[in-house]
Amino acid sequence: MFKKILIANRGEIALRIIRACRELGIKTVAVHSEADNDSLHAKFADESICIGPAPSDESYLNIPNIISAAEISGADAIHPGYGFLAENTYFAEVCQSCNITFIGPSKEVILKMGDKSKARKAMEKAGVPIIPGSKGTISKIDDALKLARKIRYPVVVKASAGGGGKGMRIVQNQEGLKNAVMTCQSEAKAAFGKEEVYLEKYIPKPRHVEFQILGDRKGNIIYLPERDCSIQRRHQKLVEESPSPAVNSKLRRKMGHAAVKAAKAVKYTTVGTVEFLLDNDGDFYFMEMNTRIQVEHPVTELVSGIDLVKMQIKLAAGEKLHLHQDKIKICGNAIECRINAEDPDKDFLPSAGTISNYVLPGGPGVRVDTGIYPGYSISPFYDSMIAKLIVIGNNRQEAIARMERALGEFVIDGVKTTIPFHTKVMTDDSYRKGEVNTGFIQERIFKQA
Amino acid sequence: MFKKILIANRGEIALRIIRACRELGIKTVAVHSEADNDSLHAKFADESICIGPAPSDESYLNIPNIISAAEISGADAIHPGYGFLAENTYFAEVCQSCNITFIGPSKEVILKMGDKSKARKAMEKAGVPIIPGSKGTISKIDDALKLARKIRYPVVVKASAGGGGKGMRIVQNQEGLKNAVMTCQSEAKAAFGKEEVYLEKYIPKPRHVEFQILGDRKGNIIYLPERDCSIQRRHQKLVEESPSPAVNSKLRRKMGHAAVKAAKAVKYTTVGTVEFLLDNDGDFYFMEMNTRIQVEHPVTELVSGIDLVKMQIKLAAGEKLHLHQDKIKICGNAIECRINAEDPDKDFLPSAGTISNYVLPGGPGVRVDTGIYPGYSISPFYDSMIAKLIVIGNNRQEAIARMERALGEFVIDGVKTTIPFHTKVMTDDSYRKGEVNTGFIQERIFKQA
Amino acid sequence: MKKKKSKNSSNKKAKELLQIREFVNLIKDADITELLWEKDGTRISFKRGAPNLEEQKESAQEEIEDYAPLPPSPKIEQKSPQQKEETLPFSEKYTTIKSRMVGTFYNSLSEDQPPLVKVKDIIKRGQKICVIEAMKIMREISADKGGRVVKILVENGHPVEYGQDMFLIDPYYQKKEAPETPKKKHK
Amino acid sequence: MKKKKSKNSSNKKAKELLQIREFVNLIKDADITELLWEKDGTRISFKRGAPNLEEQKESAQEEIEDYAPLPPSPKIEQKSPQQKEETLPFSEKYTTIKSRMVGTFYNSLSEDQPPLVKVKDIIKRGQKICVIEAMKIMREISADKGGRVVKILVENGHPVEYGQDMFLIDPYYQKKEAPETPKKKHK
Repeated sequence: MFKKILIANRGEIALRIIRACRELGIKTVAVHSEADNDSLHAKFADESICIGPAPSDESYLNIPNIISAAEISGADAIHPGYGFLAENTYFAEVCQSCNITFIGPSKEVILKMGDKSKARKAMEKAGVPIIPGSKGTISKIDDALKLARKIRYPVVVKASAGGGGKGMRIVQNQEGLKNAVMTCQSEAKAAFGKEEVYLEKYIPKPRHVEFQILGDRKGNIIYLPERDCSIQRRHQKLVEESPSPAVNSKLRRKMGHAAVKAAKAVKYTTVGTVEFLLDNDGDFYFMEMNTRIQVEHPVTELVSGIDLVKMQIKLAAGEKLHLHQDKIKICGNAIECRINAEDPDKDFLPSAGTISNYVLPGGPGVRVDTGIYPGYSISPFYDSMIAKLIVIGNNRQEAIARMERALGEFVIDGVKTTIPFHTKVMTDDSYRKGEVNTGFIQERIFKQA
Repeated sequence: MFKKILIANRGEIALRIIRACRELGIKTVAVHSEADNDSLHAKFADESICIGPAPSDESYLNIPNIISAAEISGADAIHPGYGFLAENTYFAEVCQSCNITFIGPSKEVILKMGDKSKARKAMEKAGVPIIPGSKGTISKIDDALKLARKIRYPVVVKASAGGGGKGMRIVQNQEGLKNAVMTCQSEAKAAFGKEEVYLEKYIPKPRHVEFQILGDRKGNIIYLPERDCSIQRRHQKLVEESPSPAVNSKLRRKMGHAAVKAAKAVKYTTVGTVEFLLDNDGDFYFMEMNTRIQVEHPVTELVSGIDLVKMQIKLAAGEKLHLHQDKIKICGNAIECRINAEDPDKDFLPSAGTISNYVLPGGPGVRVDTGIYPGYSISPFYDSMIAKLIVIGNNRQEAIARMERALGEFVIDGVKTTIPFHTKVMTDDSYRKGEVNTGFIQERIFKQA
Repeated sequence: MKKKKSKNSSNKKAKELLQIREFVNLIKDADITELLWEKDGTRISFKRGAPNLEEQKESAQEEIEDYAPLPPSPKIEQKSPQQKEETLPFSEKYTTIKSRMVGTFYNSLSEDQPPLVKVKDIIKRGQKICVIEAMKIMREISADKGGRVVKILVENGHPVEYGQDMFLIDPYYQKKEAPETPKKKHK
Repeated sequence: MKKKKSKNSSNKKAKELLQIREFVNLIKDADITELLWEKDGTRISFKRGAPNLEEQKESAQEEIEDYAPLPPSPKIEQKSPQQKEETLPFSEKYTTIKSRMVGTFYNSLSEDQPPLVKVKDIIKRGQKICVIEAMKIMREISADKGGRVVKILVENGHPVEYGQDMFLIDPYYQKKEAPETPKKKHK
């Protein structure tokens, strides 16, 4: 086992890793920017080293200073958390060359999964369902028509150079296809300078359902109960829950096996997440694989009783996975709300400031992961997520009631937060019925406002 | 179900009840003294009513004002919490006469269980093991010798008028008994003016093991996994855990059935606790029954997944107990540390003051129940317990490691607290081995100091 | 189990019963204000929270006729966590008569009778000023201080909590005009 | 998943590699101080945290010879949560040369050579003052300001973090005595 772990991150996830290390009896080294002198992660670690000024690219992304910090403190492993260097293959490589264990999968896996088209090909080869579509760009309209007939309408025509909804056309039937391809091509040409387009099956109102997987170096891989992360705003997850209201035990087994297949295909080790789109018919498609611990990992911890960060560290240290798939249970329903220092009434404008009044929710079934405290100054340099509020109940109804009351207890004065926004979500009828998809925020919450 | 519950208490337990009510959709009325104007329970309840000045007997024990508060706010039930009026039969009676439901068992049960000798007789009749001893006082030495032979040595001779260790003689064998009875009688005469003594089997180094029971009005009664509360200082519990390291599943069933028998004998309803002394041979004896929710209820909540306060409210409202004994599971190990505003280095002298720096522990498996917040002034008028820190782990070792790290994260500046004391307990070898009894604090912790 | 507290509460039981009986008996004398003075004098005095009249008597004596209307005391309403911390903007010249009970406030002895006290009335210490109903019993409440009534702060039939301000009083008025007051001159 | 950040980090990858190569190349010129000045001038200047010399030059010019010994900087030791908040009690007359890197501090170019700088030495801006080892590479560090060395705040062979004070400098001394300094007169 590692003797000392350097945590190349900040905020709640740095604290989360310190907590896991403490419980495992491993010493910790925090690194921090000058702006984070008074951060809890710097205060609570056994050692802490300043690695640069406030901007991330000169501190939390400063590989030479982070590696030097590991060397002068004698750390034998580095935990990257999420974001920052967590999926940086170069960083993983530097760690390896300095004989420091990078807590995550091998750099080859990070590289393969970081490239969307490579990952898609690997999954297709492994037999994991991917969104049906053209192998490359569409040049002839006849090919497009043939493919669309095969994968069935609705389909979507997308500009290869596009993104974020730009240069996209949804086509409901054969009649519209030719026109859509041509419009999309000319739009793409105008907007991006390239007229290449490709074709994909359109998934209307999908859910985002993901599976946490755990793997050891012997090739043992298991999946844990899924997380439903459909509540998103501009592709940013805001609320996550486990299990998903849309997944029954049969579908869970089917999707879980696909996730394990995906992980096995790339010889995955430590912890990772396979993300799927789930449509209304119960069909699901591989989206991407995240090769790190995720923000929303606590909902899985609460329903499975497994400490994922401790597990990640043990697996990175080469321990054998001693959990068996058939022993994994789901105990209750868990929900996480990401509390961001943002003003929900002003288009989620980030809100920096100093925390004045501060009361944390508590009592049964409530967990808070946060790096803030009264008097703490929220820096404009970093991500706006300042706390995660996670609850568990015996059933989904109890979990929602608990989240609602915990949100009501949560007092953070000094900055605007998304707490009132989450209260709206929790009291929404569709949410309570579990009828959500990735369009929920736009359709249900903003329409009311 | 109740529409509005008045909470006749303060501090963390008042908040705990507000939380349960919120989740059940029941309105809450807090009552508070003038000293508790800024208390969280007064702030977080739907309504709050000042019922008197700081001293408890003029506010939290002021029955007319509490009943009036219930009347003017239209509350249909009163939750007494623990302490204060929780086991006051007169208060239960006044509630009944005002058509307000007292959330607890009937006043007859409170009365019977509140009288130690009545309770002992009722238990003996029901076949619940009690500590063997003389039925009344010992007058003839021959009777004492005969009884001692029957219940086996060691025995203890106690002055009827004594208490707290005064007027007590432990006798190891027949030879010492006569002398002990005589000395004890003359000591009792001198100290208390009455020479009556009685004889009881002496239980050396017992554990305090108690069972939470739940009962409905139809006579359905079940027990939940036991709590081990052996870590005490001057009969004040300090650390509690569930399950007990000294109880295996066979003993659990045996003791649990005895607890249910005890509860059935008095037609117990709502929640209650049967306390036993457990000796080294696995024999156990009824001590007393507590007819209320207890400070240490969260350890049971964590291992059983049952929200005891919500259950208590539902049962008091007449709902049927829908839990079955064979469905009750133990998930992991839970520990609670009572954080008191006391100076452990100065014989646990209460320490009042204003909270300055304040950081709550968080992360996986950690629960905090507290009524304090930064800037909160701890009043010298009330109990010194300011927070309960409760953790759960997959096993006892993980729970202890988690408690140790959570204690390390807990920052409460402005008053002295028992946090350092609890860290000593958690790192003690005997504690880690689970080898504790009611003499633990005296033998292990104070000897080291 | 919280042994410290349960011992306290069991010790208190007998005391409690006595206190209540004592209380009920004394209510019949209808001078609750005085009762509380006698009983709790050393620990919770009426001076607490109200300006010290003895000290202020020497200071300025101007009459302030207009008084900004107070919001109706909404203490028993749904409220935000911080609301409690606000204090009413009382003039330092005025003082209040507070409730020493929890119950329902009535301004007269019964529905068909006129109010015991109206704004601008001069009241004397010990004079009946309102009725508070608690546990189905109507208790006549006497003034614990004299002066001119500037404002009645509780509406008829509304609840009052312990320590709630019921009457806003100008205590200096009494000094100047008490001899001319038409009400209850006989002591 | 934190999409915002993961996008950032993938965009940063190429930039990162470039930066490091650039960095390593520049190290060979042995003037890291100057490099950092050039590169980050607008956002993180050396002025931050140190007294503004331009403004203070006009003020009093007394020489303060004795300086209370500073505690050895124990930043990379076990510490209590609050310890970080303390600041060292520097005299306003003095300034410091801080580390812009994380690594191990050496006072000489190699073990068998004399220290580059001793207490009471007069140093000039740009002069080599120490070596910091990071990622197995020894980097010669130049002074970013001149003056007389009052104290060396890091022990030979000990670690330094970013922003850590390495040398306590009296900047006024330079002005008066720099012409007489026997060291490195040639620019």
